[in-house]
Amino acid sequence: MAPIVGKAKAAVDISIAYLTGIRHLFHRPYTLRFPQQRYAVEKGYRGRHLLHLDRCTGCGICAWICPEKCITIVPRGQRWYPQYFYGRCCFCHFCTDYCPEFALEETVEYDIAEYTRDRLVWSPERLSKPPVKKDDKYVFSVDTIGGASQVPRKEE
Amino acid sequence: MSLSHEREDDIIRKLKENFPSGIKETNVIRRARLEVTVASEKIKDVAIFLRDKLGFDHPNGVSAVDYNRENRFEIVYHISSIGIKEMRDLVLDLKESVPRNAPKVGSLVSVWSGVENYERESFEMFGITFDGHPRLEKLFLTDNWDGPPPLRKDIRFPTD
Amino acid sequence: MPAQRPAQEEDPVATLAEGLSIWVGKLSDLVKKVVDTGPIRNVINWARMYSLWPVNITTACCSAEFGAASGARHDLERFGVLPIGSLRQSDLIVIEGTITKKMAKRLRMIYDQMALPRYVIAMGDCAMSGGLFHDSYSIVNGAHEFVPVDVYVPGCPPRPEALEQAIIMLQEKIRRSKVYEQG
Amino acid sequence: MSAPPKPVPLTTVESTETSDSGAQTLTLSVGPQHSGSGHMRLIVEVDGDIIVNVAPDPGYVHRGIEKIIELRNIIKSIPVIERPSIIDASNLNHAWVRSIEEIQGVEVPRRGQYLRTLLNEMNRIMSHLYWLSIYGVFLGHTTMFMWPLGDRELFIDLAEKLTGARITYSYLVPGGVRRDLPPGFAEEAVKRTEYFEKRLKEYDRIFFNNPLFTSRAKGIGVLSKEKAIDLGCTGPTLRGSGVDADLRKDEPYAAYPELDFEVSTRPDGDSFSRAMVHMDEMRESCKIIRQIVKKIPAGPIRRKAPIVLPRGVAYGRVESARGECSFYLIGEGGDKPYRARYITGSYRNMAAIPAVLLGNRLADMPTAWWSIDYWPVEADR
Repeated sequence: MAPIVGKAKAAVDISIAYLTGIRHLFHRPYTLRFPQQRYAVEKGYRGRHLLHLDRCTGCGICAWICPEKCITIVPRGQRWYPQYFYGRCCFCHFCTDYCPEFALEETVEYDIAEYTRDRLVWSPERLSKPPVKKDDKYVFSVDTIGGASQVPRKEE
Repeated sequence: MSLSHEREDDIIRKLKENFPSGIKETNVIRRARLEVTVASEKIKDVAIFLRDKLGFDHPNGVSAVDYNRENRFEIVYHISSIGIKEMRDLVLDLKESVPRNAPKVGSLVSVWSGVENYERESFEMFGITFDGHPRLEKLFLTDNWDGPPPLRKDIRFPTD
Repeated sequence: MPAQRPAQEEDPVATLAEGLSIWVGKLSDLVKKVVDTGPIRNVINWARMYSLWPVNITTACCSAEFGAASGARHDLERFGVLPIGSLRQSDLIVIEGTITKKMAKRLRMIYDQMALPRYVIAMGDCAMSGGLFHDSYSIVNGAHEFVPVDVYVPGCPPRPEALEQAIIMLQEKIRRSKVYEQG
Repeated sequence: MSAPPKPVPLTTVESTETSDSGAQTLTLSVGPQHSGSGHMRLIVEVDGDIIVNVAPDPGYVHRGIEKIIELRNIIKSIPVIERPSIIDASNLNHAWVRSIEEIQGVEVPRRGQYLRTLLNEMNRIMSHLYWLSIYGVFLGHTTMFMWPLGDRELFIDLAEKLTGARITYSYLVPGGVRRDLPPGFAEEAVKRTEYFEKRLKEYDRIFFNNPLFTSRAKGIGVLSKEKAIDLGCTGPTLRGSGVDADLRKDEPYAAYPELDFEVSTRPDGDSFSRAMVHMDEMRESCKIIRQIVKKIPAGPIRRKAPIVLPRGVAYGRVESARGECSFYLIGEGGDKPYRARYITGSYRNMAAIPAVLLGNRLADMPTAWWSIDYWPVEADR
């Protein structure tokens, strides 16, 4: 009798597996449709840097603490500013933490892909521009009816 | 956490009793970490004693350290115990020294078969030869690596 | 070494073949011109844009984010990017992280075996400049040293969205370029 | 030394087929580009389709991290330490800061310890889910590829709120952690772990109870208890062979002595046991996360630690997702270590690859190989 019992159990288990899969056909979509829907990256995300030119003294601590040597200090008139090569930055933001003048800041901008390598060098002027505001408002919620899904963030 | 080192002292006492000439130096770094330096020719006997009598059955790793100022390599076997539940937090560093110009020691693969890859890596990165190792070849470096063993202290690679 | 043939003058067959090949060459130039101008190019580029199949080669740790990008949240198949095992069927290499010297040889071999047109996305810092490991003894400082790269994605590792943006950029590049000059 | 691998009846393929050179076996090279995942090459010798010899050929991701650390400041090394296993970054980071603190004699505030533990446990879930999804690829089960990678984002979102990065946190620094808990984190964490536990039941239904998986995994790649200990295996591989060794219990560190959890073991030592150990650990980690957000004490998160490494020796080890990760650190008074030996879980478990594959059929290789949870980047360092 044992083989029959085993076969029956296998049939039941495989049907349960299929039913579980089929049930998910009726779930709300799980996927974030990226260019149209953007994930709401919160403040504090370690994206690209924002440089406050007025606060920076050009001391070079950021270049010293950088694990990748991605920062070079370049002259601009009488003053010196950091210049980032994003082909090398690992976004650890130790430079932000160690900056004594709070001249560096994290921004939420992460999509900075380029066609050529030299476009990845960000001059101090380019770093000092705040990121373009994008319509990122979608978050993942587990309490939606019909399964967890991406929903627009509630405004407080 | 007790501050006394009863277990550690006990292990050291047992080792010293059995190998009065082989044990060169012992040191308790902190609770559950102890170092035992042995003579190169005795290391296999000490290892078998540790495995069979004291329950150190789990090879935790092998490190090689290059003391180029003292002109020697140090090979450290980190040994722990799995079979004895109370001793699982304990790591014993079994050390031996070898002169830098003739780095040749006996392999411990016959004692713990798990040290095979670690010894192979030490051979590759430091150029230490292990006698009796079943497969002393390159492990991580490229097949046509022609440079010196890279982890030696006097080797510097040009950086950009 | 086979013995060299003596030069034959006035061989009618050779003359005919030469003439034919010139004629065929001219015809193919004409075909290329016709294909590159007008709607045919758009159709071909459209087909290439939305079936970018990356070959299943992972060089280092950025593969974790590539995996996340192919997963349920950021479904890369929406862009026609379906990771595939066979390199002969694929059009795209996503270089996912550090390239060691041991891997660089294999990577170039894979690149050479892929059918034209083929595209390369360098993902992560290590694939662009060596990144955190720039002073190591066993890595290649950037993919551009041995394969032509189309898009560079900064990040260590980049967010999946950044990779998706790179794929959109690559599609844009394909859309704009000529049919016979790709890859 | 141990029990021989499970005998496989030779019924379909004649093992006496000889090639032109007269050899009875055939040597195959699997990888580094193959249809599974991972930058790893196995040189497999088969007799018929039975594997008789396996030689792993790692090193495709060897980046010389031990040399790099010797040339860098201990703070600058933190991102480098994390890279070998970015799906399990904080556990590796923990081993590093733990050995530094041991030499420096710095004590971490309790809130800092709890935050470290919180991130470690979230990372353990993420790492196991990534392993599970690649297991789906190896077994051709696309649903099991998609679901774990989707659910992994639940915890990635949480970790991003806490640390500011998706997977490479650089969050643990000597003396404590870099950021405090954001507002609303506790409720969200409880909600998400509860949701995730419901999902784990669905995983059981669709994959782990499914005969499509069990028939391929049960009895495949058996690693006996004695052999696993002798080869120096750790982590889920060791616990899948029936040994309840777990550094979180055996040598409690961070906040683990104050938390209540169980070490999951399975006695059989086959691929199925190792897979189930991963599942059980995810359940336990969910419980631990809920306990942490409930019990976390108030206070400082970071204590000032010097940037230099004094003279001394430490062997700091933690239980990472793939087993024990340890540093043998020798300081000589400067800001760089004299020697930092870095041994990771996958590197320890690499010795088990030949042991689990020998005697199996070539078609069972993906099941047995990936059940070890071997992450090549971590092993090569």
